[in-house]
Amino acid sequence: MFTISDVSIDTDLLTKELINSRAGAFVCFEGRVRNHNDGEEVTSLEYEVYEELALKEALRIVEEAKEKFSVLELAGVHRQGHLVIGDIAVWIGVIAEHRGSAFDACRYMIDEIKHRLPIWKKEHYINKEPKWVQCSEHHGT
Amino acid sequence: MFTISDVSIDTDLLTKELINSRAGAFVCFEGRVRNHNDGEEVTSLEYEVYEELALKEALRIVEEAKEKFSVLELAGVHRQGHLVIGDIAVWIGVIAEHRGSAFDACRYMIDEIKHRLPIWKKEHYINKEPKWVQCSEHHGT
Amino acid sequence: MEKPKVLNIHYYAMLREKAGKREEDIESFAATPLELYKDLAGEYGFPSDSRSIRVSINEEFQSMDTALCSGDCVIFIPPVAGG
Amino acid sequence: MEKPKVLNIHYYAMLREKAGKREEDIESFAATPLELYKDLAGEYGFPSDSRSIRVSINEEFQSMDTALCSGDCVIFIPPVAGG
Repeated sequence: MFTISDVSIDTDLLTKELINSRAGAFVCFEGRVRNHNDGEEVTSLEYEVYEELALKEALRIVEEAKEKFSVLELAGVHRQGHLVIGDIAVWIGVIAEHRGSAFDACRYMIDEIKHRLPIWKKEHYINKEPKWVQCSEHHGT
Repeated sequence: MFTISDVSIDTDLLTKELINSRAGAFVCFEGRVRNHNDGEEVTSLEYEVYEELALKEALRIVEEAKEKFSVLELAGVHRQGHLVIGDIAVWIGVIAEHRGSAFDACRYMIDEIKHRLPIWKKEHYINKEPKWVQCSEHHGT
Repeated sequence: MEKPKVLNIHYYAMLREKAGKREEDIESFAATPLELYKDLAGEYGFPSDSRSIRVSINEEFQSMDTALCSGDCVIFIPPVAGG
Repeated sequence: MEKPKVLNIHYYAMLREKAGKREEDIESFAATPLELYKDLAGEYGFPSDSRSIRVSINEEFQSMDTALCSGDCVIFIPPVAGG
Protein backbone atom coordinates (compact mmCIF):
# COMPACT_ATOMS: atom_id res chain seq x y z
CA MET A 1 0.00 0.00 0.00
CA PHE A 2 1.40 3.32 -1.05
CA THR A 3 -0.24 6.71 -1.38
CA ILE A 4 0.60 10.29 -2.28
CA SER A 5 -0.94 12.74 0.16
CA ASP A 6 -1.83 16.43 -0.06
CA VAL A 7 -2.32 16.66 3.68
CA SER A 8 -0.33 15.98 6.86
CA ILE A 9 0.65 12.35 7.33
CA ASP A 10 -1.17 10.71 10.25
CA THR A 11 1.49 8.24 11.35
CA ASP A 12 -0.61 6.96 14.24
CA LEU A 13 -3.44 5.89 11.96
CA LEU A 14 -1.04 4.37 9.41
CA THR A 15 0.66 2.38 12.14
CA LYS A 16 -2.64 1.09 13.53
CA GLU A 17 -3.76 0.00 10.06
CA LEU A 18 -0.51 -1.86 9.49
CA ILE A 19 -0.11 -3.76 12.74
CA ASN A 20 -1.48 -7.27 13.15
CA SER A 21 -1.12 -9.93 15.81
CA ARG A 22 1.51 -11.93 13.92
CA ALA A 23 3.81 -8.94 13.88
CA GLY A 24 6.65 -9.13 16.37
CA ALA A 25 8.59 -6.30 14.79
CA PHE A 26 7.51 -2.93 13.48
CA VAL A 27 10.08 -0.60 11.92
CA CYS A 28 9.23 2.79 10.57
CA PHE A 29 11.07 5.59 8.87
CA GLU A 30 9.99 9.21 8.76
CA GLY A 31 11.71 11.74 6.54
CA ARG A 32 11.13 15.23 7.87
CA VAL A 33 11.81 18.69 6.54
CA ARG A 34 15.04 19.85 8.17
CA ASN A 35 15.92 23.44 8.90
CA HIS A 36 19.12 23.16 6.88
CA ASN A 37 20.67 21.39 3.91
CA ASP A 38 24.15 21.64 2.40
CA GLY A 39 24.98 24.52 4.71
CA GLU A 40 21.92 26.57 3.75
CA GLU A 41 19.15 27.54 6.15
CA VAL A 42 15.96 26.02 4.76
CA THR A 43 12.57 27.61 5.43
CA SER A 44 10.23 25.27 3.53
CA LEU A 45 10.04 22.66 0.80
CA GLU A 46 7.76 22.17 -2.17
CA TYR A 47 7.19 18.63 -3.39
CA GLU A 48 5.87 18.08 -6.88
CA VAL A 49 4.82 14.56 -7.82
CA TYR A 50 4.00 12.91 -11.13
CA GLU A 51 1.36 10.98 -9.30
CA GLU A 52 0.30 8.20 -11.66
CA LEU A 53 3.84 7.01 -12.36
CA ALA A 54 4.99 7.57 -8.76
CA LEU A 55 2.27 5.25 -7.49
CA LYS A 56 3.04 2.58 -10.10
CA GLU A 57 6.74 2.69 -9.29
CA ALA A 58 6.09 2.68 -5.52
CA LEU A 59 3.96 -0.46 -5.83
CA ARG A 60 6.76 -2.11 -7.80
CA ILE A 61 9.14 -1.26 -4.97
CA VAL A 62 6.71 -2.69 -2.41
CA GLU A 63 6.54 -5.94 -4.40
CA GLU A 64 10.33 -6.10 -4.71
CA ALA A 65 10.70 -5.61 -0.96
CA LYS A 66 8.19 -8.40 -0.28
CA GLU A 67 10.13 -10.73 -2.58
CA LYS A 68 13.54 -9.88 -1.14
CA PHE A 69 12.69 -9.83 2.56
CA SER A 70 10.55 -11.93 4.83
CA VAL A 71 7.98 -9.35 5.88
CA LEU A 72 4.28 -9.43 6.63
CA GLU A 73 3.25 -6.05 5.24
CA LEU A 74 4.65 -2.72 4.07
CA ALA A 75 3.06 0.67 3.70
CA GLY A 76 4.20 4.11 2.69
CA VAL A 77 3.05 7.66 2.06
CA HIS A 78 4.77 10.55 0.32
CA ARG A 79 3.61 14.13 0.65
CA GLN A 80 3.12 16.60 -2.15
CA GLY A 81 2.66 20.34 -1.86
CA HIS A 82 4.28 22.94 0.34
CA LEU A 83 5.83 21.66 3.59
CA VAL A 84 7.36 23.53 6.50
CA ILE A 85 10.14 22.58 8.92
CA GLY A 86 9.28 19.47 10.89
CA ASP A 87 6.58 18.25 8.49
CA ILE A 88 6.79 14.61 7.53
CA ALA A 89 7.64 14.32 3.83
CA VAL A 90 7.70 10.53 3.64
CA TRP A 91 6.68 7.70 5.95
CA ILE A 92 7.47 4.00 5.53
CA GLY A 93 6.24 1.29 7.87
CA VAL A 94 7.06 -2.41 7.84
CA ILE A 95 5.84 -5.26 9.98
CA ALA A 96 7.57 -8.61 10.13
CA GLU A 97 7.86 -11.55 12.45
CA HIS A 98 11.52 -10.75 13.04
CA ARG A 99 13.32 -7.47 13.28
CA GLY A 100 16.16 -8.07 10.81
CA SER A 101 13.91 -8.32 7.79
CA ALA A 102 11.78 -5.40 9.00
CA PHE A 103 14.87 -3.14 9.13
CA ASP A 104 16.16 -4.38 5.77
CA ALA A 105 12.84 -3.93 4.00
CA CYS A 106 12.25 -0.47 5.45
CA ARG A 107 15.66 0.69 4.35
CA TYR A 108 15.26 -0.82 0.89
CA MET A 109 11.92 0.95 0.49
CA ILE A 110 13.17 4.41 1.38
CA ASP A 111 16.38 4.07 -0.65
CA GLU A 112 14.49 3.02 -3.76
CA ILE A 113 11.73 5.57 -3.27
CA LYS A 114 14.21 8.40 -3.09
CA HIS A 115 15.94 7.37 -6.28
CA ARG A 116 13.14 6.03 -8.45
CA LEU A 117 9.91 7.92 -7.80
CA PRO A 118 9.18 10.89 -10.07
CA ILE A 119 9.10 13.36 -7.19
CA TRP A 120 10.84 16.72 -7.18
CA LYS A 121 11.75 18.97 -4.33
CA LYS A 122 12.23 22.73 -4.36
CA GLU A 123 14.03 24.15 -1.37
CA HIS A 124 13.23 27.62 -0.09
CA TYR A 125 15.95 29.45 1.83
CA ILE A 126 16.22 32.50 4.06
CA ASN A 127 18.68 34.50 1.96
CA LYS A 128 18.68 32.81 -1.43
CA GLU A 129 16.47 32.05 -4.40
CA PRO A 130 14.60 28.76 -4.10
CA LYS A 131 16.18 25.84 -5.95
CA TRP A 132 15.14 22.42 -7.29
CA VAL A 133 17.44 19.97 -5.55
CA GLN A 134 18.56 16.57 -6.78
CA CYS A 135 19.08 13.34 -4.97
CA SER A 136 22.78 13.43 -5.74
CA GLU A 137 23.51 16.96 -4.54
CA HIS A 138 21.06 16.66 -1.68
CA HIS A 139 22.85 14.20 0.52
CA GLY A 140 19.63 12.63 1.63
CA THR A 141 17.92 12.49 4.96
CA MET B 1 17.24 8.52 27.53
CA PHE B 2 16.01 5.08 28.51
CA THR B 3 13.27 4.02 30.86
CA ILE B 4 11.58 0.89 32.16
CA SER B 5 7.82 1.23 32.19
CA ASP B 6 5.04 -0.52 34.12
CA VAL B 7 2.39 0.90 31.83
CA SER B 8 1.57 0.97 28.11
CA ILE B 9 4.17 2.70 25.96
CA ASP B 10 2.90 5.96 24.48
CA THR B 11 4.86 5.99 21.23
CA ASP B 12 3.29 9.23 20.06
CA LEU B 13 4.48 11.15 23.10
CA LEU B 14 7.94 9.57 22.92
CA THR B 15 8.25 10.51 19.26
CA LYS B 16 7.18 14.10 19.91
CA GLU B 17 9.70 14.44 22.72
CA LEU B 18 12.48 13.12 20.50
CA ILE B 19 11.95 15.11 17.30
CA ASN B 20 13.69 18.41 16.72
CA SER B 21 14.05 20.70 13.74
CA ARG B 22 17.54 19.48 12.81
CA ALA B 23 16.22 15.95 12.37
CA GLY B 24 15.78 14.89 8.77
CA ALA B 25 15.43 11.22 9.61
CA PHE B 26 13.49 9.44 12.31
CA VAL B 27 13.68 5.65 12.60
CA CYS B 28 11.83 3.68 15.20
CA PHE B 29 11.54 0.07 16.19
CA GLU B 30 8.67 -1.47 18.12
CA GLY B 31 8.86 -4.99 19.46
CA ARG B 32 5.38 -6.34 20.02
CA VAL B 33 3.98 -9.43 21.69
CA ARG B 34 3.26 -11.89 18.89
CA ASN B 35 0.57 -14.54 18.99
CA HIS B 36 3.13 -17.26 18.35
CA ASN B 37 6.75 -18.22 18.94
CA ASP B 38 8.69 -21.30 17.93
CA GLY B 39 5.51 -22.97 16.70
CA GLU B 40 3.60 -22.40 19.96
CA GLU B 41 0.50 -20.30 20.30
CA VAL B 42 1.35 -17.54 22.78
CA THR B 43 -1.35 -15.92 24.93
CA SER B 44 0.68 -13.43 26.96
CA LEU B 45 4.16 -12.54 28.15
CA GLU B 46 5.59 -11.60 31.52
CA TYR B 47 8.65 -9.37 31.58
CA GLU B 48 10.75 -9.23 34.71
CA VAL B 49 13.46 -6.58 34.89
CA TYR B 50 16.39 -6.04 37.22
CA GLU B 51 15.72 -2.37 36.91
CA GLU B 52 18.79 -0.65 38.34
CA LEU B 53 21.26 -2.63 36.25
CA ALA B 54 19.03 -2.62 33.16
CA LEU B 55 18.94 1.17 33.20
CA LYS B 56 22.70 1.47 33.70
CA GLU B 57 23.39 -0.96 30.86
CA ALA B 58 20.84 0.74 28.58
CA LEU B 59 22.51 4.11 29.08
CA ARG B 60 25.85 2.53 28.21
CA ILE B 61 24.31 1.22 24.99
CA VAL B 62 22.91 4.68 24.21
CA GLU B 63 26.37 6.19 24.67
CA GLU B 64 27.97 3.51 22.48
CA ALA B 65 25.42 4.16 19.73
CA LYS B 66 26.11 7.90 19.90
CA GLU B 67 29.84 7.25 19.57
CA LYS B 68 29.51 4.78 16.71
CA PHE B 69 26.88 6.55 14.61
CA SER B 70 26.24 10.12 13.65
CA VAL B 71 22.89 10.65 15.34
CA LEU B 72 21.23 13.57 17.07
CA GLU B 73 19.36 11.72 19.80
CA LEU B 74 18.21 8.26 20.86
CA ALA B 75 15.49 7.12 23.21
CA GLY B 76 14.08 3.84 24.38
CA VAL B 77 11.58 2.21 26.70
CA HIS B 78 11.21 -1.38 27.81
CA ARG B 79 8.09 -2.71 29.47
CA GLN B 80 7.92 -4.82 32.57
CA GLY B 81 4.95 -6.76 33.88
CA HIS B 82 2.29 -8.81 32.15
CA LEU B 83 1.70 -8.05 28.48
CA VAL B 84 -0.91 -9.35 26.06
CA ILE B 85 -0.79 -9.92 22.28
CA GLY B 86 -0.14 -6.70 20.40
CA ASP B 87 1.31 -4.83 23.39
CA ILE B 88 4.55 -2.99 22.75
CA ALA B 89 7.34 -4.63 24.76
CA VAL B 90 10.14 -2.35 23.63
CA TRP B 91 10.36 0.90 21.69
CA ILE B 92 13.51 2.51 20.27
CA GLY B 93 13.54 5.86 18.49
CA VAL B 94 16.46 7.58 16.79
CA ILE B 95 16.72 10.95 15.09
CA ALA B 96 19.60 11.87 12.80
CA GLU B 97 20.33 14.27 10.00
CA HIS B 98 20.64 11.39 7.56
CA ARG B 99 18.80 8.12 7.34
CA GLY B 100 21.72 5.69 7.16
CA SER B 101 23.00 6.45 10.62
CA ALA B 102 19.46 6.50 12.04
CA PHE B 103 18.83 2.96 10.77
CA ASP B 104 22.23 1.73 11.95
CA ALA B 105 21.89 3.21 15.43
CA CYS B 106 18.34 1.92 15.90
CA ARG B 107 19.36 -1.57 14.94
CA TYR B 108 22.43 -1.47 17.15
CA MET B 109 20.31 -0.34 20.09
CA ILE B 110 17.73 -3.10 19.82
CA ASP B 111 20.32 -5.83 19.16
CA GLU B 112 22.37 -4.85 22.21
CA ILE B 113 19.32 -4.33 24.42
CA LYS B 114 18.05 -7.81 23.68
CA HIS B 115 21.35 -9.42 24.54
CA ARG B 116 22.68 -7.31 27.37
CA LEU B 117 19.87 -6.00 29.54
CA PRO B 118 18.93 -8.08 32.59
CA ILE B 119 15.37 -8.65 31.40
CA TRP B 120 13.59 -11.97 31.40
CA LYS B 121 10.53 -13.11 29.53
CA LYS B 122 8.06 -15.81 30.50
CA GLU B 123 5.82 -17.01 27.72
CA HIS B 124 2.30 -18.21 28.44
CA TYR B 125 0.74 -20.65 25.98
CA ILE B 126 -2.70 -22.02 25.24
CA ASN B 127 -1.96 -25.70 25.86
CA LYS B 128 1.35 -25.75 27.72
CA GLU B 129 2.99 -24.69 30.94
CA PRO B 130 4.49 -21.19 30.81
CA LYS B 131 8.22 -21.07 30.20
CA TRP B 132 11.09 -18.64 30.68
CA VAL B 133 12.54 -18.14 27.22
CA GLN B 134 16.06 -17.18 26.27
CA CYS B 135 17.41 -14.91 23.61
CA SER B 136 19.03 -17.88 21.88
CA GLU B 137 16.01 -20.15 21.71
CA HIS B 138 13.63 -17.31 21.11
CA HIS B 139 14.63 -16.31 17.61
CA GLY B 140 13.96 -12.70 18.32
CA THR B 141 11.44 -10.29 16.91
CA MET C 1 5.67 13.32 -47.15
CA GLU C 2 5.78 12.25 -43.48
CA LYS C 3 3.02 13.67 -41.30
CA PRO C 4 3.88 15.16 -37.90
CA LYS C 5 2.86 13.21 -34.78
CA VAL C 6 0.47 14.74 -32.31
CA LEU C 7 1.99 14.42 -28.83
CA ASN C 8 0.60 15.31 -25.43
CA ILE C 9 3.37 16.61 -23.22
CA HIS C 10 3.25 17.29 -19.47
CA TYR C 11 5.88 19.28 -17.61
CA TYR C 12 6.95 18.91 -14.00
CA ALA C 13 9.22 20.79 -11.62
CA MET C 14 12.03 22.80 -13.25
CA LEU C 15 10.82 21.88 -16.74
CA ARG C 16 7.32 23.13 -15.89
CA GLU C 17 8.77 26.41 -14.68
CA LYS C 18 10.97 26.85 -17.76
CA ALA C 19 8.18 25.91 -20.18
CA GLY C 20 5.77 28.15 -18.28
CA LYS C 21 3.01 25.55 -18.62
CA ARG C 22 1.91 22.22 -17.21
CA GLU C 23 0.81 20.59 -20.42
CA GLU C 24 0.52 21.08 -24.14
CA ASP C 25 -0.34 19.23 -27.34
CA ILE C 26 2.25 19.65 -30.05
CA GLU C 27 2.92 18.44 -33.55
CA SER C 28 6.37 17.01 -33.92
CA PHE C 29 8.52 15.13 -36.40
CA ALA C 30 10.77 13.83 -33.60
CA ALA C 31 11.31 10.08 -33.95
CA THR C 32 12.34 9.51 -30.34
CA PRO C 33 12.03 11.19 -26.92
CA LEU C 34 15.70 12.17 -27.23
CA GLU C 35 15.02 14.11 -30.44
CA LEU C 36 11.88 15.62 -28.90
CA TYR C 37 13.77 16.68 -25.79
CA LYS C 38 16.41 18.45 -27.86
CA ASP C 39 13.72 20.36 -29.75
CA LEU C 40 11.99 21.40 -26.51
CA ALA C 41 15.30 22.23 -24.78
CA GLY C 42 16.01 24.64 -27.64
CA GLU C 43 12.57 26.18 -27.39
CA TYR C 44 12.27 26.51 -23.60
CA GLY C 45 15.85 26.56 -22.39
CA PHE C 46 15.77 23.15 -20.68
CA PRO C 47 19.14 21.77 -19.52
CA SER C 48 21.08 20.97 -22.70
CA ASP C 49 22.66 17.86 -21.21
CA SER C 50 19.97 15.20 -21.63
CA ARG C 51 21.92 12.40 -19.96
CA SER C 52 20.21 12.90 -16.60
CA ILE C 53 16.75 13.19 -18.15
CA ARG C 54 14.49 10.14 -18.22
CA VAL C 55 11.20 9.78 -20.04
CA SER C 56 7.78 8.33 -19.37
CA ILE C 57 5.57 7.43 -22.30
CA ASN C 58 1.93 6.69 -21.52
CA GLU C 59 2.75 6.39 -17.82
CA GLU C 60 5.62 3.93 -18.08
CA PHE C 61 9.33 4.61 -17.94
CA GLN C 62 10.83 4.12 -21.41
CA SER C 63 14.18 4.49 -23.11
CA MET C 64 15.02 7.85 -24.67
CA ASP C 65 15.41 5.91 -27.96
CA THR C 66 11.88 4.46 -28.04
CA ALA C 67 9.93 5.20 -31.24
CA LEU C 68 7.30 7.87 -30.61
CA CYS C 69 3.77 7.34 -31.94
CA SER C 70 1.08 9.87 -32.59
CA GLY C 71 -1.14 10.19 -29.54
CA ASP C 72 1.63 9.39 -27.04
CA CYS C 73 1.65 11.16 -23.70
CA VAL C 74 5.27 12.10 -23.09
CA ILE C 75 6.67 13.28 -19.77
CA PHE C 76 10.33 14.13 -19.29
CA ILE C 77 11.69 13.36 -15.84
CA PRO C 78 14.52 15.56 -14.62
CA PRO C 79 16.62 14.25 -11.70
CA VAL C 80 14.34 13.28 -8.82
CA ALA C 81 14.64 13.94 -5.10
CA GLY C 82 11.93 12.20 -3.15
CA GLY C 83 11.92 11.94 0.61
CA MET D 1 38.95 -19.13 62.08
CA GLU D 2 37.53 -17.34 59.02
CA LYS D 3 34.23 -15.56 59.61
CA PRO D 4 31.41 -16.02 57.11
CA LYS D 5 30.49 -13.10 54.86
CA VAL D 6 27.06 -11.57 55.07
CA LEU D 7 25.65 -11.30 51.55
CA ASN D 8 22.43 -9.78 50.29
CA ILE D 9 21.07 -11.83 47.42
CA HIS D 10 18.24 -10.95 45.04
CA TYR D 11 16.57 -13.45 42.76
CA TYR D 12 14.96 -12.81 39.40
CA ALA D 13 12.94 -14.81 36.90
CA MET D 14 13.46 -18.59 36.99
CA LEU D 15 15.88 -18.30 39.91
CA ARG D 16 13.28 -16.35 41.90
CA GLU D 17 10.71 -19.03 41.22
CA LYS D 18 13.06 -21.85 42.19
CA ALA D 19 14.28 -20.07 45.33
CA GLY D 20 10.70 -19.17 46.21
CA LYS D 21 11.80 -15.69 47.29
CA ARG D 22 12.89 -12.36 45.90
CA GLU D 23 15.66 -11.61 48.34
CA GLU D 24 17.55 -12.91 51.32
CA ASP D 25 20.54 -12.18 53.52
CA ILE D 26 22.79 -15.17 53.98
CA GLU D 27 26.06 -16.00 55.68
CA SER D 28 28.47 -17.69 53.33
CA PHE D 29 32.08 -18.82 53.15
CA ALA D 30 32.00 -18.68 49.32
CA ALA D 31 35.06 -16.82 47.99
CA THR D 32 33.57 -16.02 44.59
CA PRO D 33 30.16 -15.75 42.91
CA LEU D 34 30.90 -19.05 41.18
CA GLU D 35 31.29 -20.82 44.53
CA LEU D 36 28.22 -19.07 45.88
CA TYR D 37 26.18 -20.04 42.83
CA LYS D 38 27.11 -23.70 43.24
CA ASP D 39 26.02 -23.61 46.89
CA LEU D 40 22.69 -22.00 45.99
CA ALA D 41 22.17 -24.29 42.99
CA GLY D 42 22.48 -27.26 45.37
CA GLU D 43 20.05 -25.69 47.84
CA TYR D 44 17.37 -24.46 45.42
CA GLY D 45 17.79 -26.63 42.37
CA PHE D 46 19.12 -23.88 40.08
CA PRO D 47 20.52 -25.02 36.70
CA SER D 48 23.73 -26.90 37.48
CA ASP D 49 25.52 -25.58 34.42
CA SER D 50 26.75 -22.17 35.52
CA ARG D 51 28.35 -21.24 32.20
CA SER D 52 25.33 -19.26 31.03
CA ILE D 53 24.91 -17.50 34.39
CA ARG D 54 26.33 -14.01 34.84
CA VAL D 55 26.59 -12.04 38.04
CA SER D 56 26.03 -8.50 39.21
CA ILE D 57 27.73 -7.31 42.39
CA ASN D 58 26.52 -4.02 43.85
CA GLU D 59 24.71 -3.21 40.62
CA GLU D 60 27.59 -3.78 38.21
CA PHE D 61 28.29 -6.79 36.02
CA GLN D 62 31.31 -8.67 37.41
CA SER D 63 33.25 -11.82 36.66
CA MET D 64 32.12 -15.02 38.37
CA ASP D 65 35.67 -15.13 39.84
CA THR D 66 35.53 -11.76 41.58
CA ALA D 67 36.35 -11.89 45.31
CA LEU D 68 33.19 -11.50 47.37
CA CYS D 69 33.17 -9.13 50.34
CA SER D 70 30.87 -9.02 53.30
CA GLY D 71 27.99 -6.65 52.62
CA ASP D 72 27.96 -7.30 48.86
CA CYS D 73 24.64 -7.35 47.03
CA VAL D 74 24.83 -10.31 44.67
CA ILE D 75 22.43 -10.97 41.82
CA PHE D 76 22.77 -13.92 39.47
CA ILE D 77 21.65 -13.29 35.94
CA PRO D 78 20.30 -16.27 34.03
CA PRO D 79 20.12 -15.97 30.22
CA VAL D 80 18.24 -12.83 29.26
CA ALA D 81 15.55 -12.24 26.66
CA GLY D 82 14.63 -8.60 26.39
CA GLY D 83 12.47 -7.21 23.62
